[in-house]
Amino acid sequence: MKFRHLTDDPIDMGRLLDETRRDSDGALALFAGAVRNHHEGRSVESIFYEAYREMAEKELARIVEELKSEHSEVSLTVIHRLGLLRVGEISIAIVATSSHRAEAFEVCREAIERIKRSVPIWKKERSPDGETWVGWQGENRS
Amino acid sequence: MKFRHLTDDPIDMGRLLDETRRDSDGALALFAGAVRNHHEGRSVESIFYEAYREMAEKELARIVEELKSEHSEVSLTVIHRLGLLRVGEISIAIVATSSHRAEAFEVCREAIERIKRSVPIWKKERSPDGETWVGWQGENRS
Amino acid sequence: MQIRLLCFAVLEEIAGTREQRLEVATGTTPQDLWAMMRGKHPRLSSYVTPPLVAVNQEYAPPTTRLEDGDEVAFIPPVSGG
Amino acid sequence: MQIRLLCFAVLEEIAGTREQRLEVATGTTPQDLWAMMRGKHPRLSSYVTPPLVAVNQEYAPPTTRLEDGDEVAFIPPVSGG
Repeated sequence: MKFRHLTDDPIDMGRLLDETRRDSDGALALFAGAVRNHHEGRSVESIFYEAYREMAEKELARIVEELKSEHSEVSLTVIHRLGLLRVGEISIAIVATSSHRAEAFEVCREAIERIKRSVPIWKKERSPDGETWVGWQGENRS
Repeated sequence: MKFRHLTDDPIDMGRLLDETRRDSDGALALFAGAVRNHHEGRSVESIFYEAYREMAEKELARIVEELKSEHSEVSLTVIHRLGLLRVGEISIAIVATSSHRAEAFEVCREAIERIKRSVPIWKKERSPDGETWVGWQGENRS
Repeated sequence: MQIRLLCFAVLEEIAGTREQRLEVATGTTPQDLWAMMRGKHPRLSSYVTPPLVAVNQEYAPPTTRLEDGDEVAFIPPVSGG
Repeated sequence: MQIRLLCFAVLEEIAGTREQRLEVATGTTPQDLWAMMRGKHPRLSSYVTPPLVAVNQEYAPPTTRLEDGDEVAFIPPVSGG
């Protein structure tokens, strides 16, 4: 299986913008998620991203195609990084480009919302207290 | 006068993202305006951007400060390029970063709207038919 | 019949393995597999209903009737982005 | 008194210059300066009201009473971004 939406390497956002933009596009909207140094009051040192790779790739492709069919003028690229990321590193980048900015913003925003809802990717936070799988209740501190 | 928001050189968006992001920010929203190859049915070859530099710098700084005071958690950078830009080149880049994405998107979007309303910058489009100052009615084809 | 059961993230840690090949009876559902998981792993005992389920890499109801060769996955709450 | 009048973009092209130093009477307003511009340049004759006005690099009403040394600018419709 070829992975177009998942990578184990740092994301080059300048390149992503260049690859998404067409000469007819005047508006480029980018969203990037970065590992931040805190979450729910805990300090965070790094995050390990894991995925059900084959399904995550399909889900990401499905969301991209769905948004393109809803907004036929938009060019859209999504890439999610996996593995161990330290504070400040980029975990996801989404670029939506269009003739007009309203549509570029809307598609970029909607893409991250849909991705967060359904793509089988998980993060394990490493803080000085230990490790936590985000979203799993209570008993999962190890 | 020192110009922090205006430049005559190409905009390095990767650097802009790095400079705006703090370790507490998990969400990075970027908007970039690019010269597109069409406008109101005409084909466009390049755009010349001109400014009332001293006032444009002050207006851009005022808008940035205003948005920061309305959204105290956000880090915001705005840079506008001036001079002759060809199709595909970036005329403006706005980066808003925050702990949470809703605020990053909102500030990024609001920044471009306010900038387009009030900052004294003008564009002259060059198309195969001639040159046009955008926004000036009728008799301005030369 | 034989199926492949995949567990990810916290569920992989609890199960001690990501992938299991299981011989199951005809008519088995993901819900049945979850009951088996709960029986084996006390940390799951309070989770009566399974997390999300995927069959052959697509979300599916936990009551889906599995077929020979299916790939079943338990998907704990996702947190990508 | 003396003021500096700045014209940008299409107005600079019409005026043939970006900056003019003008001797004007006490009490002169940007509106008066616009009437003078319209008198000189037929391309502006249909524009009875001036475009936006800035005095000392801030937007100001066209009826602002100017003072000695002021920097007045006529701002055609902006199109940055």
